[in-house]
Amino acid sequence: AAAQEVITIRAWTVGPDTPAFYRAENLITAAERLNHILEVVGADIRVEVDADFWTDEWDSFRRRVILASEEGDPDVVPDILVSSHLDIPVWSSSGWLAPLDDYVQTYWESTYQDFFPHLWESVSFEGKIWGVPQDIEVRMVFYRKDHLRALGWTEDEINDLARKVEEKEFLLADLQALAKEMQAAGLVDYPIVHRPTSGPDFFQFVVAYGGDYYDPETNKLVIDKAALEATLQFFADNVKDGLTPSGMTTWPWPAVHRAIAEEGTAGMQITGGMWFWAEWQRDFGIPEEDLWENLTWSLIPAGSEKGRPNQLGHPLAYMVTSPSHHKDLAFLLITLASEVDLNTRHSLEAAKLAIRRSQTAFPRFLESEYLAEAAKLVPHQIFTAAHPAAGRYATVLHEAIGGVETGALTPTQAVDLVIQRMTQAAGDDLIIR
Amino acid sequence: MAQLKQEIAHLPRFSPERLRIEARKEQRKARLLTLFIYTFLIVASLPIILGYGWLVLNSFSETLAYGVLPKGWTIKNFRFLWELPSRYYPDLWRTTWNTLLLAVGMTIIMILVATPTAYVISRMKFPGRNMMLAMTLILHSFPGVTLLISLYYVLRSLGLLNSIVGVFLVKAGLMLPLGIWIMKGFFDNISWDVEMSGLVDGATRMQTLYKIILPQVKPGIAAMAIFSFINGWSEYIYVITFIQKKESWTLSSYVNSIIGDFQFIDYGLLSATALFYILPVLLFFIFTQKYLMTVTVGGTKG
Amino acid sequence: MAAVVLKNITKAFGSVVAVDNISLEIPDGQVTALLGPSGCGKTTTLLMLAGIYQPTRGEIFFDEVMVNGIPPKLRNVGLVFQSYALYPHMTVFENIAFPLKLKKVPKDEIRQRVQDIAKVVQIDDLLQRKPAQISGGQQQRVALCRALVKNPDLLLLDEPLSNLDARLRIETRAEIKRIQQELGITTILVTHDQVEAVTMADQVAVMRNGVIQQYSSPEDLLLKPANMFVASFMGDPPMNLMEAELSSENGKSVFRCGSELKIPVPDAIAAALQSRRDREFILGVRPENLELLDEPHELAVPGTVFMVELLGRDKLVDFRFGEVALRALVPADVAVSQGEKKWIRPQAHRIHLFGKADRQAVPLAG
Amino acid sequence: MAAVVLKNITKAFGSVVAVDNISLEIPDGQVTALLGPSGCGKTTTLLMLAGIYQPTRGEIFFDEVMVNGIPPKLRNVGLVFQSYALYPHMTVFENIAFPLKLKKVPKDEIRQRVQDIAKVVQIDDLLQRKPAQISGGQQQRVALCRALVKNPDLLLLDEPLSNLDARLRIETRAEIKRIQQELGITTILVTHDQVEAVTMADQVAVMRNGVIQQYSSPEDLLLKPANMFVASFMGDPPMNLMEAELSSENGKSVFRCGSELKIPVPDAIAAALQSRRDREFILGVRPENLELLDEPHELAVPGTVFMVELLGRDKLVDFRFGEVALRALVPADVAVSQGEKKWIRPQAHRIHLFGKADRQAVPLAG
Amino acid sequence: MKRRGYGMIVLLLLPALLIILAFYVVPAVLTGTMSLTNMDHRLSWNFVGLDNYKAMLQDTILSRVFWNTLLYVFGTLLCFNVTFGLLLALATSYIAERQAERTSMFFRALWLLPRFTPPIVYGVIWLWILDPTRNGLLNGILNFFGGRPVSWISEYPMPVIILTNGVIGASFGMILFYSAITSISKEYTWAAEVDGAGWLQRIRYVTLPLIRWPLMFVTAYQTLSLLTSYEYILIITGGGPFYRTTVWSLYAYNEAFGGYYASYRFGYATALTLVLVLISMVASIIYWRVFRFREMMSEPKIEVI
Ligand SMILES: Nc1ncnc2c1ncn2[C@@H]1O[C@H](COP(=O)(O)OP(=O)(O)OP(=O)(O)O)[C@@H](O)[C@H]1O
Ligand SMILES: Nc1ncnc2c1ncn2[C@@H]1O[C@H](COP(=O)(O)OP(=O)(O)OP(=O)(O)O)[C@@H](O)[C@H]1O
Ligand SMILES: [Mg+2]
Ligand SMILES: [Mg+2]
Repeated sequence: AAAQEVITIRAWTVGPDTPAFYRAENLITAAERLNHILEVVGADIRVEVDADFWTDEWDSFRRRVILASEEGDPDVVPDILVSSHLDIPVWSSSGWLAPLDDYVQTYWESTYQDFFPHLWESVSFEGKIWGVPQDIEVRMVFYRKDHLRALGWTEDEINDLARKVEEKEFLLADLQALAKEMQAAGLVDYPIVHRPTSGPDFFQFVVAYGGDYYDPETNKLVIDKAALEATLQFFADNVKDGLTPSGMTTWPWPAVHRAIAEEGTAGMQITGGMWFWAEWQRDFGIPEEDLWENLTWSLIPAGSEKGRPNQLGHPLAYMVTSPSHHKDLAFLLITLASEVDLNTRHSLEAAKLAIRRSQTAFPRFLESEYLAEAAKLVPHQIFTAAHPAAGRYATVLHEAIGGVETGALTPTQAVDLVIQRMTQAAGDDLIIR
Repeated sequence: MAQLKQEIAHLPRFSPERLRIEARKEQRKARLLTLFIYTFLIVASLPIILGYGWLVLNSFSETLAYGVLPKGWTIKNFRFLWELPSRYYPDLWRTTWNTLLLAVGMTIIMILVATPTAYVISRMKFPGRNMMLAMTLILHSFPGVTLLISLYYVLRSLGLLNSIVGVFLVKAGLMLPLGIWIMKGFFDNISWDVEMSGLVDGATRMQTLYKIILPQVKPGIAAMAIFSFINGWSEYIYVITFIQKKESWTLSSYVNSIIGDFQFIDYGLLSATALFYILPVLLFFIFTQKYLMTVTVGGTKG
Repeated sequence: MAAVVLKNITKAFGSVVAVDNISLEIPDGQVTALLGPSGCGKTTTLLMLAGIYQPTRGEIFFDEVMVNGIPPKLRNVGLVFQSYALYPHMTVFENIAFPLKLKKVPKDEIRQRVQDIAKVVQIDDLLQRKPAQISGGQQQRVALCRALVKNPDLLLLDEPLSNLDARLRIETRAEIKRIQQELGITTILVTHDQVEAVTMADQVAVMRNGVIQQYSSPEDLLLKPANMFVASFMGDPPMNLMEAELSSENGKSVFRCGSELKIPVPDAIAAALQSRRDREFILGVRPENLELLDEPHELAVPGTVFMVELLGRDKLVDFRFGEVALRALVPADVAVSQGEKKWIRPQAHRIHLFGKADRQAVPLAG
Repeated sequence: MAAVVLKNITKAFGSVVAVDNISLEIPDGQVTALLGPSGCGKTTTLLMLAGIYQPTRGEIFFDEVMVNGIPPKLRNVGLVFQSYALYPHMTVFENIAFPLKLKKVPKDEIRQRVQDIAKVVQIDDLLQRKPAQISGGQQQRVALCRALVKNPDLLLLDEPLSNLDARLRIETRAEIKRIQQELGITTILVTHDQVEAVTMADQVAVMRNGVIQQYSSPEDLLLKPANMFVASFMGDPPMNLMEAELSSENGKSVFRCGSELKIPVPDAIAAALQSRRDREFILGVRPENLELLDEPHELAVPGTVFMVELLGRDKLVDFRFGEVALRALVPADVAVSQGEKKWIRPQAHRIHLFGKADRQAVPLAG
Repeated sequence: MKRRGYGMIVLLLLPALLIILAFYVVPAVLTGTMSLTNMDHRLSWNFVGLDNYKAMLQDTILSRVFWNTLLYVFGTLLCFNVTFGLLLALATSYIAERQAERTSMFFRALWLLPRFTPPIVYGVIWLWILDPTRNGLLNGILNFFGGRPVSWISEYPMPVIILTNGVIGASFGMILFYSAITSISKEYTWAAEVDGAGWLQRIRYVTLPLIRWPLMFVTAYQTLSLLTSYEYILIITGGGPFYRTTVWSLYAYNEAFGGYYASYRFGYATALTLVLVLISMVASIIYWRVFRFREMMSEPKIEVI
């Protein structure tokens, strides 16, 4: 072969859940495919991907990106980033990202028209597209079927649960009642567990209680006092009734997973994520049959008549950095990595939803009963707010929940705390109602 | 005198009977005390013994039943020694080398900086001497880690981002107060006569420092070296903050990455890596601990 | 008070034998000195008596009670260290009061007793100071008070005077002696200073390399040294010692010392040696037992003054006979100067002889 | 070699005046002793001469060159510390070679010179040992070698003998003296031991509280003490000192000392005192200048023996007159025992008188 | 002469001065400046005057954090870093004195182990011990005896962080105290024995007073170390539940970097940091005075340079 120029494209991707490694791997495969094409057409350049897959914590990943971007050294800043769509408002307004509208347009016909349209909203900010959706998931409630059976539920009743939730026949209050039954029957240590760390999941309960947390019209965050208080009351009651451990926010993640998936010492995981399915198999070594045998799921039930059952999606996206010298190539790689087969293998491995319409017809995707089942929840999807202070909002809400669960705050006080902290963080970008 | 004699006359006198009884009592007390002390040490050390025992068992077993009892012996947890956990990990040996570089670099800087400073504070007459020592204590009140962002700017302007050198300089800076106190303790203990002798023999003050004083504070330098080596070896936050390139990673980032967002629970691999990580410092310590046990913070005795 | 007996005591530290099979009987109420050069095992012996070291072999008795294995706190001994070992963080008062405090003596009584004993050694006005603020001599007295205040059965003094200057040494010597006599405490004094041993003790044990060389009254040490080591160790300036071969010259017995010195043998000695087979000895005579005569004398040796050294109120006059040196001590007012010729006469009954091989004293009549 | 002059030297550490305005002329090639009790400023003076301390005021001259401010390395002095201050990490050889190494003397020459000097003090077989592996006496000699090897112009010895035992002290004293004489080095010897000062030095400066009390030959210190401090400091056992009031009894002059002692005044002294107005003095007489007579004598005082103490070859005889004590030193073979009655006669020309107020010697004819 | 002398002092101090300048003075000034901005993730310097300090006054969490800090610092200090460190030193020196030098060394090495362990691994060990389910050591044992699992971290958050930090902190005191104890002249020990003191009395009246410098130094030094430390708390409790274990430095860290979605309130965080620096500086000055550390400086005896 003639003298070839090798262009290295650097990509920083993040799990931190280890099964999500195809976020990086797909880029590498994309490069192989690209190189094959280049070879066939006799081009004298080759592409090499130097990919990074972060399994340390989210905050250290973000810190790394921020500090590298601020330093702006093109030798350090990667060409491609994979991160939460929530980072887009922040990073794009800092000028660290390149707008992608033109590129998306270029490959629209071949690729991007196939993406679920609502996903583009999550990667847009101030009228521009800053990212290519990489995956999306469902955040829902997991139930232990064995406990339901032990309470006398028939298989049909169990299978009907998801529908009942969807149609508001089963509300959060019913969930609490069910929890008390499990408790009374001595089936569990704690019938209700939830994620210990901060995350966007908790906004789902605000929606379940008929509230809102974001106003897309004005691009402002919303504090809905009534719904927020109802949400906090829900968590407070759970602890008061002994349904949730008061120190839930200090549990280590593995303990939560074990309790719900492995040992069944918990009855319900109300902030479940569909990708847990993959982690439970891969990291905890639980066979998929066992999971099917013992677990079922539903949307987050509505909390009140006004509220709605929902599930939350938190898309991750490929982004191209503004200092990159090879934005075209980078985007081309992203496009290739978003091919149906590649993204599907990611979906399968990491237990994520499809991002493309054609994926749902893709044979290997169809093979997965789990993905198919979970995908049924998609119509009820809500997203995290596309606002720079949205991350802060999630953190503050998590704090407030910790406050009421430990009894340090009453729900009313906790609402005040949220208002105070968010006023500080968001200033005018806040609607309180 | 006579009065004194009278006074002591009525005190209990030397009596074989009393002696024998009391001796037995004392012996029992001594034995009880020894027993008590061993019990105390063992009970107090239980969390450490169990915790690290768990680590070791973990690293050699397939799984732990109930999270406690090891099942199925294996060395596969140590597979990271010859294969990468995934292709996204930097080479283990390179990482180890980086860690060594960081620890050794920091140790050397500490020795080069703390030793002369402590010498000046301990043994040279100049105005502001007390101030210097007070200042080292005050310096220690700077919460290094929360100055992270400022340090980032400093390193950036010095062009030391993304280099191990930058990290060990910062680390040495933060450990400086301790180093100065330790070394001062050792310098304080050197006889003035010996240093005076050096001067009279025709050495300059600088020559006495190199040829006479330094050879005598070797244990101090060793002790300080151990402290800084260990400190540098386990550094995490600065590495992860100031070094964005994975090629410059150190073992702590490696281990953190394996543990992940607390979601990863391959305790076997984790324990094996942790052991691999701890082992060198442990060996280092065992061979040098006699110096560590000579550390004083100086001042005149009593 | 207690009589102390050591029976075949040996103390080894690893392979170093510090004290080697010594036996001693220390009478009740008297002062006994352990005298010997540095490293001979004195302190080790003392610490065994105090109960700090356990003997490797042998037994120690206090008044017929075997005390091996009995901890120091029960032995009721008072111990004064060479370095005094005053607790630097306590005042003089607290230092002295410490043993009483540990015995739970009532506060008032403690105050009384400390003041009484402090008055005896005249440190009652220093009670509030810290050890660092008083002089060496005063520290020494504090240490003594601390040892005495609990009315010990046995008082152990480890080189108690070595840190003091000449003047203070003399005063303190008298002080200790007086207190000891008044209280009648059995006292063991460790020292490497022969003057101290001789002036303070009722009997002296001379040690060397962990072995007792001689145990006798101070006078006997000087006048009847049991062996050459004792002879050379005792006396200041040291005894003149030289190899001497008994031979006869012009019908008279002489000691040939080296090539140039021939010392006439007094008749009594010649008689005493008659029965012995060996002819080679070590001859010893103390400088103060050499008389300098201006005229010849039958038992005198002629010599030229090599050097004169003034030692306070005495003069040390040095003669050289080839490789052999003879030093004589004479009062400072005796006129003698370098180069002068003198006749040197050893006092007959002050001549010492030691076997050349075994270095043990040769018994001479008288 | 150098003659050394100190001109109005004062050294203060903060508020502590360690050396107070002293002036001394130290002759070339001789031994001069600085003698005084602990803390009197001897070491401070020495360290100023070595250049380690800077005088607060005053000037130091070496051979008429002002050396204030000249660093130690340029002064070419040899200094032996009381603690020896050997470099613990170097062998004996390296210790001795150190000054030469700093002077960049060629290696071969260093080896030669070290070996030569080591041979002189007989430590040539210890050269490969570390200081911790040799005895105190040997260390002392190493320190001496180190000071001498560079041929210093001035040799400073800070209490060089105080760590040695009696026997070694005597030997080393002679050794140093011999070396000093051989090399003719100007030597300053700091000591608190009067015997050391008197035997080794050509002249002695007695210090107290940073002030020089007397600077004279050793004999004069003993025979003509300039003031009461010198009188009491010199001599062993110490001089008898007591308050004395000159009065007359039965037409004869007597010194009334306390209520019970009256010492007849020899005529010469009475004459010398005639011209003085003050009648109250401190009277001093050394124990060895008191004669004990069995019969009454015109100039003698009767007394009963209170205590007798054997000091080696002398006896110290203690008399008490009320609160006043008189001690006499007599040869050990003088028969005298407790309770005996004796007549005590001070040697007339050995009586010392000091002003009661200023404590300075009162000049007596002769 | 004089000038040349000071030249040497400057030369010897130069490295330290440079390091102090670069890594203390400049960052401190930067931090001070930053605290006057509303700097966030964009890392832009918008000056807002004293807003951050005003916000601090309104921060209702801060008083809780302040008391947490006091409790944590002095709790850890008094229970572990000083007291427990001292107990370990006494116990190991007692053993060493009785010819069990190796056993003594074993225990000392054991207690230094946590210090050698990367924080994250150490954290994981404790998370295992304290796991709220039966998989943890403590709950496993409880379970064995038929007890219900206890959520240790949420039920006893403060004791947990004091314990976990203390186990590491104790070794620092242990080393310093141990070497101080073993360097006490044997004669004091013997004198005390002869005077009739038992082991405890010897400790009380002789050993403790003689190691007062190390005791005071460790107290002062570790107070400052604890004031600025948060790493282990972050790993083990994350500051929770609901701020019950959030100490000042952790609070500042969290405001800057912490959380699933970090807050990146650098302006506010640096203002918090600066207040912490002030608090620590006041503490160090108080210690300097009260413990009279000045007396640890003996006057140098050599006047030439
Ligand atoms: N703890 C010990 N371990 C090993 N050897 C020792 C120990 N204590 C003393 N020795 C050795 O035992 C011998 C006698 O020592 P000891 O201290 O009794 O001598 P000493 O007569 O008191 O001497 P000095 O006059 O120097 O005090 C010496 O050779 C010494 O080195
Ligand atoms: N560096 C110093 N700082 C303060 N005071 C000092 C210093 N060196 C000596 N002194 C004081 O000065 C005085 C004289 O001390 P110096 O060491 O010269 O005495 P010395 O005659 O050598 O005594 P010794 O016989 O005890 O060695 C003492 O009171 C001492 O406390
Ligand atoms: Mg001894
Ligand atoms: Mg001195």
